Amino acid sequence: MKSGNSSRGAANVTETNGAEAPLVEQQDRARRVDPELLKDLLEKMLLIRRFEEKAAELYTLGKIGGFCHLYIGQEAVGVGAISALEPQDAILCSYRDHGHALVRGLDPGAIMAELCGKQTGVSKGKGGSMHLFDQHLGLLGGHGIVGGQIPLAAGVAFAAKYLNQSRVTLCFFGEAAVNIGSFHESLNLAQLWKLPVIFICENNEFGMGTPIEKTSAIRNLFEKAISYDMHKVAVDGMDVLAVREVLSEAVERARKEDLPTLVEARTYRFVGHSMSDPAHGSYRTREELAEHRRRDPIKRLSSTLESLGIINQEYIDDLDRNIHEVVDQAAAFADESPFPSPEELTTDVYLP
Amino acid sequence: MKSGNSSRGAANVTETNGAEAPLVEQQDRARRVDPELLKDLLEKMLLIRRFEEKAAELYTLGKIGGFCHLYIGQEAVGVGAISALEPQDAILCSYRDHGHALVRGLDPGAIMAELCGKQTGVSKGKGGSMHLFDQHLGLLGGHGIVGGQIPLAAGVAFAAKYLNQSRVTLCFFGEAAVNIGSFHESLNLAQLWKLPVIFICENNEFGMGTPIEKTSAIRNLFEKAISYDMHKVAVDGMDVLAVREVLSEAVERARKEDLPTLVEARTYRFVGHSMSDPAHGSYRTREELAEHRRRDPIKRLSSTLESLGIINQEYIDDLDRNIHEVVDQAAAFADESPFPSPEELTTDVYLP
Amino acid sequence: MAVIAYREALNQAMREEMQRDENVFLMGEEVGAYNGAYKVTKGLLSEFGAKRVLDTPITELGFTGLGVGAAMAGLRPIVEVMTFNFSLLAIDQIVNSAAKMLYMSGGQCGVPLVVRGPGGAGHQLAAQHSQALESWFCHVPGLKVVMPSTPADAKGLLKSSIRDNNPVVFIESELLYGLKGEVPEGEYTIPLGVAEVKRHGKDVTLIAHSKMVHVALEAAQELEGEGIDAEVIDPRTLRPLDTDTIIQSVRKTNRAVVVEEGWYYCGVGSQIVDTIQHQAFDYLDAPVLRVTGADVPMPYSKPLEHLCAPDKARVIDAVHRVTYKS
Amino acid sequence: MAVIAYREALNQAMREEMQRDENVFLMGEEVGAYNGAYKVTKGLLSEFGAKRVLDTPITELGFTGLGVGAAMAGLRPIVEVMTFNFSLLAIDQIVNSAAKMLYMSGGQCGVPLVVRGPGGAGHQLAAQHSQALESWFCHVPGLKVVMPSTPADAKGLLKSSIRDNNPVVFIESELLYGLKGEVPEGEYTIPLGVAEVKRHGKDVTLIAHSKMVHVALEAAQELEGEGIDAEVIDPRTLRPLDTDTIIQSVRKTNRAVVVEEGWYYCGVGSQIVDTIQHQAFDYLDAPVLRVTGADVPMPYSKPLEHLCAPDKARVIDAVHRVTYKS
Ligand SMILES: Cc1ncc(C[n+]2csc(CCOP(=O)(O)OP(=O)(O)O)c2C)c(N)n1
Ligand SMILES: Cc1ncc(C[n+]2csc(CCOP(=O)(O)OP(=O)(O)O)c2C)c(N)n1
Ligand SMILES: [Mg+2]
Ligand SMILES: [Mg+2]
Repeated sequence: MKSGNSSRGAANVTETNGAEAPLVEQQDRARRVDPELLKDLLEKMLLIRRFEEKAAELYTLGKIGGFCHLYIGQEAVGVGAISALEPQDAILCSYRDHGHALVRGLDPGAIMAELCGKQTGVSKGKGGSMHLFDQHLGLLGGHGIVGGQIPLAAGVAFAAKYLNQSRVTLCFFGEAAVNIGSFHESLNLAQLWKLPVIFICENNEFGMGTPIEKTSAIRNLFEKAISYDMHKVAVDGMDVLAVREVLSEAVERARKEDLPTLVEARTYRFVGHSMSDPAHGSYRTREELAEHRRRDPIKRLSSTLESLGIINQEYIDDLDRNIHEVVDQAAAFADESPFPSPEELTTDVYLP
Repeated sequence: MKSGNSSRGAANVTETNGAEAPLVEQQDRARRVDPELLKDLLEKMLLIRRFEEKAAELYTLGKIGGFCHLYIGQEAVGVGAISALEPQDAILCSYRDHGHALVRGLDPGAIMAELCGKQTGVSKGKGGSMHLFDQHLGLLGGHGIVGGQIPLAAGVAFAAKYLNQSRVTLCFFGEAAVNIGSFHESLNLAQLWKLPVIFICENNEFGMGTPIEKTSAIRNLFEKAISYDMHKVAVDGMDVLAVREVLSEAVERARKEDLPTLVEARTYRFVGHSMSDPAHGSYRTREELAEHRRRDPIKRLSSTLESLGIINQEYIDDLDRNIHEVVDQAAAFADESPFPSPEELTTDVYLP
Repeated sequence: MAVIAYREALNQAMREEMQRDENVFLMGEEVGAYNGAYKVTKGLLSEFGAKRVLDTPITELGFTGLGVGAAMAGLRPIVEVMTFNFSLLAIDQIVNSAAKMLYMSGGQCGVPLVVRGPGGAGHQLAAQHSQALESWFCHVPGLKVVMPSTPADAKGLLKSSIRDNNPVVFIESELLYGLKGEVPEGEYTIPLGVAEVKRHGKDVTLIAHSKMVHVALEAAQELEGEGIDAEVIDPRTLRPLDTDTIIQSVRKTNRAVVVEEGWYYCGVGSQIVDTIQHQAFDYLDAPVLRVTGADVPMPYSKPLEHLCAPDKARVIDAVHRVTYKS
Repeated sequence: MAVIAYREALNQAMREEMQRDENVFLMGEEVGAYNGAYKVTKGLLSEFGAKRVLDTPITELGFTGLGVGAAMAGLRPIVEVMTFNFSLLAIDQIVNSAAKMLYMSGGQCGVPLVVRGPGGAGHQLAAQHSQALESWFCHVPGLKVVMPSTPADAKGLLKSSIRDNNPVVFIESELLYGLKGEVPEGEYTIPLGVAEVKRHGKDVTLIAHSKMVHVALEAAQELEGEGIDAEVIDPRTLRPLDTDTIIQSVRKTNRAVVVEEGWYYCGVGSQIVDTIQHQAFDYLDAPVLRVTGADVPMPYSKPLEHLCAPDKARVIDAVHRVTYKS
């Protein structure tokens, strides 16, 4: 699949059902990238993986409540995409937002504290897992209503253009969200008004237990951009470098030409829809899951980097140890932090 | 333009911006149609024209109130499309619904009485101009919320398929409605569930005062079907025979294969959006309007029929006289009818 | 009588009505293959097949509108919204199509539709997933609004709702799905619009619906220990509201407290208070008090969330105030 | 003071605020080239250009959500809904995004947005175009709700709404657009949350908003002839509600009638009644009565439509009843 390449009008990428891109392709890409950056991407993906594993543990212990949607398996999308941004850029995503927050640089301790409903959380424990937020870092929310963040992202991009800010907005959502009205209304507005926004559909093949075949009449979701004459591209969402390349191009187009792009990233979640359902079961088999696990984006990048001699097993072990420590500290911080005081109940309803 | 021809996936009709199809094309079509039917189509279009003129008059006299959207200029779409139906079929449309009701055979007097808010109206005066209804004839409403009728039509088609009724549903809406979410959600459902419904976009180039270029990022609206892998076709909406041909094919596909179609009929309204705005002015010039009036679907068909020797001027004069009489009688009936009694206020809120 | 869960009672109601009437069908997100996000529709796909149990794309406006259209054309759809929070996306079709079609058509076309699913808060679902919006639906003529508090009511009322010829908004509760209770065996329906006195008493009337019925009953039990004998009324159907039962009770007890999970301003309780002060003015020995959800978007954090919903203590406190015992 | 129409007052408010603050912009259907469906935005496109006055496609959910996003990112959008009937399509974004963003973000991100347009009935616009849904918006914490009844209030309140840092639902009235009245010249704002006594009186308190203020004033004038001296209060802002002004008045008059155009069940009046009976219970000599729109979808037919909205006669009748003069 040609990834760093998008078009308007007709489709121009070969279809992929997300099958393993040969390792050699990622090697080619890696050769074009600064090794320090490659290591950084690996570190970020691993941070997400370990953080999510810890979150699952705390959920099971009852320290995290509500709905909790893990990002395990999809790390390459968030990491690849957000790595293409500048600090002033903005990000909006769905409830499946821990990964995006981590890549963007929110403190793991403050995120974990938010998941635990603590005062030290990014939003004082008021938002929780589905609504991570950091105005300063431009993470303008995890959002809980499917498709709800899509018009918001168009609006953030509108403001950036209006204010002449050279700020690009990324909007992440799942493949099941492309059916909902707000997706269509927003894409039309974004193209009509030439807004610097990139719509990233994380196609993990399922909306809860429902496979994409049952919810969309077409499989190449990026082709929905044809209705809006919008630039569009599909990319292997298990290859962080492919995602980064595609996004870099889209970001440049947004920044320089104020033009939106629809990106479809083919990925897969290795866990249940949320903590309340199993990784496999009624809607997909253990075998299907195992098959997809072979595309693990973290393993793929570490193999690539090893094969290029950029890192070795010892490096990986060290990295993992350090990350485990970061995550443990985040959990300890969350655990030790106080809950918000009762007075917090009624603050933040209105601004003066 | 090839009209009797639709496709899935890529576009297959040549683009038309609605310019006059040469008369000779309509002559070719007319030769394939029973002369009695041709005369019937002419009569129906003329009935709509004269009825609407009368409605405008009664509106100006204050006998009709509220919003009143005339169909003048677009007659060929409703007449051509509905003439392709069987009696058991269903129709839903927007607030611009007088024409559809007349073609479907609702009594002109009962329609006019409805517009005047009288007890003898099709809905006892409770619905008015925007909500004409005849359960028996399968006119399941004019609807006032842009796009609101589109999911309803999918539902009517769903019921028909569920009940094995061999009933096709036509859903009419304006071109400005293709931007709204319900359009997209409904098309997806209709294609996924293979529903016998035909979506007819009456592209009259304006949504109130806003031209289509300002509201849709693409001009070939029928291409929005690509997102749903749905059959699609554009047709000259000023040629009643072209519309009928296209619809006949779509109706057959719906009836035999339970497959939906998106039809874009390129037309134009010769009057204001509703009775409260002028035919031309801020958003279009007198000249533009005059240019489009040259495509008048009624004049076109009568010229065709004259040139083929099926009718002559005398026939037309007679017809017009008769229709004027029908319309005058409708107005008189409406005028003489009583208003609903105060008790009607609280009936029809709930069924027992 | 069998003891079954609220979830199972709802499931039985749908199953029986689908067996009884071929034109009843069910659609919604995850209702089929997944057996329902909260397993309320378990087994229905395998019993009735894909023609009658349909998994929808995430398009609340579209599939609810499709349901309204199907109801206009002879079917009796049950539309499940995964939670009522998402009904906001469909509310135009519920209000502008379903509720008004009969009237706009001059009586020609009814809409026998049930829109059902859980409303109110769950456990720490935060602001966008924890709304109790029943008062919105109650506001709209043309709709009926039903909110059962027990398994028996859930079954009897859902069966009646499915048979009703009008659009019914049927709001369940996630936190009640596991609640067990006795449900009469065999054919069993409860008419819409009829309240039930869940506990008889003479000193004060507590009016509560859905989850709050249980809070009111708990409070009543504790109040008994203090010698205050509370009557607990569950309207069950919020629209049409059985005002007679409420007014009769207040005329006897002379005091009332209305409890609801939702927000204060224009909540269902405000209407009940209005009705009471209007129809029982001369019988009231104290203002009618309300105990409602906190007037804030729902916080995620557990201790904050716990401060939101009415609890036994707040109900008891209100009773003390109307009985001048505080 | 200049005498100008309500429509013009709104236009001035937007113009002045757009001149004052570059980050204020306006969008909606037909607001630009067409000068507004009701000409409220006349001349704004030509004065401020297409960057700041945007004609939108018919996509209420999309462009309202876009407005919320723009407000999150530093702008002060004014979103015009052609009428509030169409806000049902956008209500998810108003409630789930605009009203909750500040809270969900722990105070990080406010939404200084105004959603404005006409609400209530026009002339014979029938069921889908004649809804008065203010009570829905009032129900939601995080929103402010403003409904001016005069040109002066329209101007002063809209300017304050645009400057407010919170999402404001600003509901105008098609039938008031042509109403003329005195409006102070120059800089002129009215704080949100402050009611105005539109007529002072001592015998009964009439509470009414928007169009109904004028009906209440007419009734008051006629009642004067009978020797009944009515006080008329216009809350102007429905949320937050200025309860003090209302309660003070009722404590003086001991009688109240609440008038609103919208439906009865859970209408704004139900909340006002609740507040009065709660805070002025011992002062009330009669139940508070309500005069509301008929509890039906709006009929098209003119004589039926006329039966729906509260009129002078019905208000006077209610006053007679609370003063025991009927
Ligand atoms: C409007 C709306 N409807 C339903 C839901 C319940 N829901 C939450 S996530 C989800 C599935 C979404 O799938 P997808 O968009 O593919 O994202 P993924 O979870 O796979 O990341 C559903 C149905 C919701 N949150 N919002
Ligand atoms: C959801 C909604 N938004 C706005 C309106 C107001 N409105 C009525 S008709 C119309 C223009 C529709 O144009 P189009 O769909 O092209 O149909 P046409 O009137 O040209 O037949 C608008 C904006 C409405 N009725 N519903
Ligand atoms: Mg998915
Ligand atoms: Mg149009």
